[in-house]
Amino acid sequence: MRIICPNCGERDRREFYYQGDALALDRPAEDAGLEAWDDYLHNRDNPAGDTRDLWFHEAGCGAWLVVERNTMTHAVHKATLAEKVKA
Amino acid sequence: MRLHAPENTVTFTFDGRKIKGVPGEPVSAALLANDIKLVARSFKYHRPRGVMSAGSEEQNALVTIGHGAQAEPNVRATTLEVSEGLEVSSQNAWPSLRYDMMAVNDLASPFLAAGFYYKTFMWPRSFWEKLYEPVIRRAAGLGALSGETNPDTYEKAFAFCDVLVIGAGPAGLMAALTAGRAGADVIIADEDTAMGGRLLREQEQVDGKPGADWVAAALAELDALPNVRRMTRTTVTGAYDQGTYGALERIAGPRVPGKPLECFWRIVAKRAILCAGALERPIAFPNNDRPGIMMASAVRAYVNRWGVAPGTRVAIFGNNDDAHRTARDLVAAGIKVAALIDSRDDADVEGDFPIYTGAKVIATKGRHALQSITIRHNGGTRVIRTDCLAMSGGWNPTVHLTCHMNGRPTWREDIASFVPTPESIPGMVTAGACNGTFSTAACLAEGAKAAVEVAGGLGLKPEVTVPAADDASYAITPLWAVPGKGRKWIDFQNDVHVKDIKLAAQENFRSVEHMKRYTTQGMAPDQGKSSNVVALAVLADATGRGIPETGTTTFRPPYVPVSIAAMGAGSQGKGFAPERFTTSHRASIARDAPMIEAGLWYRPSYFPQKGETHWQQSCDREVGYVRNAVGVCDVSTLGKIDIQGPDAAALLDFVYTNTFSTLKVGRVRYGLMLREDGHVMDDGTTARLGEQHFVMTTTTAAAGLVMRHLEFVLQVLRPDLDAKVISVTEQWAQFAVAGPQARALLNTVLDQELDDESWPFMACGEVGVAGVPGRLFRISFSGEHAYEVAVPSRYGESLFRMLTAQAEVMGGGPYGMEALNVLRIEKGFITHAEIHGRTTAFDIGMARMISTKKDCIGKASAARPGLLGESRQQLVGLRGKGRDHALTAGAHLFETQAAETRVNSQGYTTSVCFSPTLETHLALGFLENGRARHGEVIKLRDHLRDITEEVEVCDPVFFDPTGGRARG
Amino acid sequence: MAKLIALTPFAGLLPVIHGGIEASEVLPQRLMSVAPYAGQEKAVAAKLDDGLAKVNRRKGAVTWFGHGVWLVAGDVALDGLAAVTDQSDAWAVVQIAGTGVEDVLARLVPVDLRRGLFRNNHVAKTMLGHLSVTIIRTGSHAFEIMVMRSMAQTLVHDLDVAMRGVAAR
Amino acid sequence: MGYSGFRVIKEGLFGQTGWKPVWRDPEPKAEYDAIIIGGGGHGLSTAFYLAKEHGMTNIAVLEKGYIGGGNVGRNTTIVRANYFLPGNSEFYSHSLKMWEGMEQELNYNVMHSQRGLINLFHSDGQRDAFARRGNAMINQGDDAILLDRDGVREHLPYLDFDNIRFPIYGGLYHPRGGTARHDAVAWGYARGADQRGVDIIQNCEVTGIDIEGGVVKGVQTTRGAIKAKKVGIVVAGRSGQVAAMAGMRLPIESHVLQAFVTEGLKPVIDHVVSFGMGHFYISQSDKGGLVFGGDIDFYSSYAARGNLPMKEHVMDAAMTLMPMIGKAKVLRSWGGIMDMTPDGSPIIDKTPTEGLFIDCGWCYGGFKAVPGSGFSFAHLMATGNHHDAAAKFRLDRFRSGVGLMDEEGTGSQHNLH
Repeated sequence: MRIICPNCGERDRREFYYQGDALALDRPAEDAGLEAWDDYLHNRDNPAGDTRDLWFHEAGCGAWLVVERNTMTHAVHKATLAEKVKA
Repeated sequence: MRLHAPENTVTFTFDGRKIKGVPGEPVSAALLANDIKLVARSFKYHRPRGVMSAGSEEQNALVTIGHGAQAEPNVRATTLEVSEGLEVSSQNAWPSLRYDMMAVNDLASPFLAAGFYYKTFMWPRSFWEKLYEPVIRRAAGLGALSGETNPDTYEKAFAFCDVLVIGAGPAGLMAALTAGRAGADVIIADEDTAMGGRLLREQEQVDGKPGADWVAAALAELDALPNVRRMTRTTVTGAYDQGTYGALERIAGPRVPGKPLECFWRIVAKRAILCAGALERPIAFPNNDRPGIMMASAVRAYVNRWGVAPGTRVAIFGNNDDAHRTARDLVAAGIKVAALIDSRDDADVEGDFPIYTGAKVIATKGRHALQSITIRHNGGTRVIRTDCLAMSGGWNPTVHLTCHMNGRPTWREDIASFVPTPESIPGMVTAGACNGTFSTAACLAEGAKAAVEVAGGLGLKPEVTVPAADDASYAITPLWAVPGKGRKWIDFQNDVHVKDIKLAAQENFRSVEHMKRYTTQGMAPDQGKSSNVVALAVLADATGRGIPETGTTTFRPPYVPVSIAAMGAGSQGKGFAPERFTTSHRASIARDAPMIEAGLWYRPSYFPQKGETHWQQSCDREVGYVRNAVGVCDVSTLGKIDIQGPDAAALLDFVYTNTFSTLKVGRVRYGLMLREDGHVMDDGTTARLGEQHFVMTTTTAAAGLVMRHLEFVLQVLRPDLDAKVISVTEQWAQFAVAGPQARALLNTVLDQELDDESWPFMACGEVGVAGVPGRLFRISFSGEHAYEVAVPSRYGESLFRMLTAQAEVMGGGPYGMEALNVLRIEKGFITHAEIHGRTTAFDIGMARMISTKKDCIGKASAARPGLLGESRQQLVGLRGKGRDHALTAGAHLFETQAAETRVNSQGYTTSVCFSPTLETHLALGFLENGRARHGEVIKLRDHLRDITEEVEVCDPVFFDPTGGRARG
Repeated sequence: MAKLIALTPFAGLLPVIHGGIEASEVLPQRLMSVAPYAGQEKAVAAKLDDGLAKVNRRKGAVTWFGHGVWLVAGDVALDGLAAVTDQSDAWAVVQIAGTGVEDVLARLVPVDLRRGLFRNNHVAKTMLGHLSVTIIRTGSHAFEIMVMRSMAQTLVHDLDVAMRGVAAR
Repeated sequence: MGYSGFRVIKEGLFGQTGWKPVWRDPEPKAEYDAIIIGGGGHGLSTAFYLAKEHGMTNIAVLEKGYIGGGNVGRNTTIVRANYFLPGNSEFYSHSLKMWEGMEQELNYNVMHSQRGLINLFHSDGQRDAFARRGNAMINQGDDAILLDRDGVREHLPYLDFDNIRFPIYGGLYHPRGGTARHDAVAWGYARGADQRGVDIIQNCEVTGIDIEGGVVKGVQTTRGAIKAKKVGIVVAGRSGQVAAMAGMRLPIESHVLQAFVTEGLKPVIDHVVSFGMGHFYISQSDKGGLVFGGDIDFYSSYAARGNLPMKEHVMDAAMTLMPMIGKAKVLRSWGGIMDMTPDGSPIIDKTPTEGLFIDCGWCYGGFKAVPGSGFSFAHLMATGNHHDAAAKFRLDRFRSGVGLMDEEGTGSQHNLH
């Protein structure tokens, strides 16, 4: 699998660390309650198809990326700097 | 028999017998040239078997090469190159290939039908491990591993290209020429020793000249193109995501120490053209597995390419036009054709040899070599004397790689075969025989067309010139299995025959996957390359379905078996992970310190001295240094992270449970870091060097994790925070100087003397160390008056030598990990033995460190009901009953009278030591509601080491509970 | 008072020579990492003689060194504009040069370093075997490889094995 | 039809003509007392125990493909009971005991081979953690022996004791651990369930779950609607999609785990060996293939195939641990889809919908759980009560934090377990 890092260009999967669903971007408030935190930390749409998840170019430039890809075909559509997605 | 005397020969051995062969030809050719028909035994019935093919798909001729640690089992004699002194042995036979005792299985074959073992060997129960299984295991298997350390070198490599052409037959060469002439960056890979594919094995002409001549010209042109790279002996083994391909190269030339035997390539290609050709399939007729029964295309290959006649009276049995070429080529080579048997009534064949159309082979004879066949023709039978039968059941396009990403091939009725489904692999197109296109002319044209398509996608516009070539059509009338008495092999290697597949259907293993798993068809080393289509045709017939409806099993990587040593090249021994060395490593080695792994780092365990015979003695002495004089320890492996920026303090407040924005410049604070799920991630001290400048310390184990976490927070959760983090672990060599004499020792190396007023406990700042700018932190992991002093790494070794030498003058010296561990246990300081990922701040007694005034990572989750309360196991100290009562880590804790069972287990120990300071054994551990139970005597039980001890529950801080020594 | 003796990261490990390829140590120089604060990249660039190199490039004394970070050879004064951290002792730097050097690196590095694509002063943050490295092309057959100081020995080992393998072919 | 050595000989003499289908292929009925969605190991064993233990025979197993085609058909066949956290400890202990009687219970030889499992450790800290585990195993009534380096050498002389990157300090030996013939487990349970009247319906994909007023009424399938009073979801690898049909969002992320087999070799590895530092485990099948695996590929996936970096990592681990393995050749690699939960432990529970139950989240430890899971899930479906052996596998433990079973200690990141 290869991911196009916005900084480094297309790189082998071995350079990246995978974190999980990009919903991690939307951290609930401290007092959001058990349900909200349960949804944030544990429950997942886990789609069989297109998904958005967070990767870290750990053995590369050190950027955190939001990667849009497909869990059935492993097609990788797009990678965006996480800090830009958030901004 | 050789057709011409070879120019030069070398000698190799087969089962000890000296054999002459031509260097570089396959061992199978040399064996056939020497009339050696029996080369192997089959897997299950130990049937005598001979060479069947002339390629990597070989089912029968698997051999072992070499001996001792270099012995390599399961090598295909059909791809193994003859070289001087090569040692080849048969396998899976005892005591010899000719007289194999296990051939008794063949006699018992009526009882050994598919899946028989699921129905028996169940009584008595204990006999499975003791009797049945060992016997089965010994009988099974093919070759043997030596059990010795692999002595050879292998390598891995990466390659990149615009266009990867897989296979260098007519289609592949034409594709590479077309793409290469247009300027594309091309890699063409082929598993054979020479490129050309079937053009080297057939008599067909290209461009009016022999195929081999056209190939030579094409290769010369490719070699002249700087943008084309040719890789021979290289099998593309797998197709992976985004144009990544795995490939195995058998490195050419003699075996030389240090020279890799194989290279595993990771090839990244923008586009790929699969020109993998096709594999001829057998026909399932009775006893079709005798040595001497071969694929017709293999017979032609041995005759045409290597000048070897596989027999003296060759019979041919086929169901398609292609087989007729065999007769033509044999005649041309002067080999007698005993008969041509074409199963089709309407076959149009001519030739100066006996021809039987509408005929079938119904029996064969010859135990160790074929002697005769019996055919049914015009309602009668006829026996034909022959020593080699060339069979052709038609061609299976080599679709395998197109299935590696879950693609399913498409059935083509006209050629009775599966062909690739387009776009099964993104970026890959298929051309030539692997696409179901069989004539040479059409293969050349398709190869060029594929290159045009692929190059067009890359913005190139190739010009196309396709040479003229044979354009013979291919006609086939399927013939899968010939009715008649006797076993009709389908999967030769795993000894699966027609009846096995019918039995599977009878027992409702009707799904093709069930049939495969039940009969083991397609699970042998060839992975069903030759047998799959025949098998599912027989299954389709037995279940009354069509072949497309029956479907196929899944082809998975690798296309050919890949040695673990190639794919794991470089990792034998220490190569598995990087080694990290501190600057004091050599100095520690010089003091004979045993070095132990700490993550990727090496750290000294202890520093032995003369007369010490046990590590405990060294450890006790080193603990004494720190408690009574001064000790020096390299702590550079701890993670150090520089944090700067307007929001540096805000970042720390967010990642630590406690508050750092209130920390004064020049001071250090202990911090606790949680994961977002409320459990402890790591702990350590952070120093404030400036208003917007901190340096964080992590544990050795969590350094990388914390760095990633901080970047996660800054880039993903809080990009609003303007702070920068950078690891300075490598920049600084840092040493703990601990003990009552710590200040005195430091004052011998510091440019300015320390005093208590300017350097109180938890102070930090910049200092000059023997003229070098350094940093000093007054922190303690031992409970003593202590510092950590840091200098740029280039001075690390020098400072370590200086400090330890001075310490020795003061009655101290260096201390290692063992002493460090004792010192911290005596003080109840935790490490990852305690914060093992399941403990909370509450568990370790630090719940109050979670500030109520701000949010932080993990705060919300740490408040979940399950992470708090009496039922949780809490950190406690456990005091043993003295010097002779050792405690163990990993023991469980019980009430003294309780039975030692799961339901009664109330906790466990995490760290233990003998405390020379307190002269007893101590443990840290977790105990249900432990903080409320100080003073209680409980039972420690270690079943594994048979230790039962009564221990007293106490505060984890065993020594100097008020902390006066560190502050003083 | 005794003086501290400085040692280089590859002391005793380099040079290594196989075939026509030589790996040698680039002696440490003053290296400062520079991470501009929010919105300060232009201001930082203006203060550096060579500016801030583009992503994946080296320009003079300035090497792009990852997401939002540059490595500058020599002293810098950027008070308040960027996080500046001394990294002079953090990195071990090898120069590897000679005909076929790309073949050696192709055994270890998952990035296409061929000259047509990866030109002089191009920078790749990537892996070499299991190591995280920074690779800079410094000539038609020459590269600089930077690795964390503690892993200098592993880098030498990996290069040595790859160089031997290529030489033996 | 009973299976026995006698019967095998008799059929051998008479041309194998007497063997009957191992299971029928019935048409689905309009209504069942209970429906099991998923004809994998867990689903088939659930059906078997519903019939055998609870007398529920008017039930169907609905399988979208062929039975045993999921993870029970693609795993590394390891059977063990070496967990240390309450909840897991009693469950896997119970499951292992069921394995020990499985052949007799099913009259089917699943070739359960208790050849012993050795988990290696490579530091004092790891030894302590394994000691805690081993002691927990003995507390539970299972077997564990702590081997030192020489003890490991006696069992596994072919390991690299001298040059390995992470030296071998010792191992935790679990003699009752071992392997089994994975496909046979599915077939054996299918046969047993079928013989008790269970309808096993292949090529029948569930496309919807019918719920009225919070109560399950049946399912929609590619072969029509089928009513049922109780429905159990047992579809590891697809749990999220099927649960979504009932409006649920699960604490599961799907990941691909690769496994590998070599060509047949004469006996060389007699145990199951597990190398934690390299995430590598290996055994040798009775046919002679070395069967081994490593960690998941680490990115969420439903593709049932993996990529090279993890393959290479697994081979790397093999080479540092046992360099004698180098000349063995990998014949086939494959991928299975794992239901990864936030604590690495499974879920056997009721759902908010009455009559709808779920058994999922087995991460990559589901094979050894096949009997225990089916037994416990059948108990839950039949009685409405959790079986003691699986009482802690609750769905709400993540929300409340009560009873988390994080054996790896890596926290709520799904792929780290």
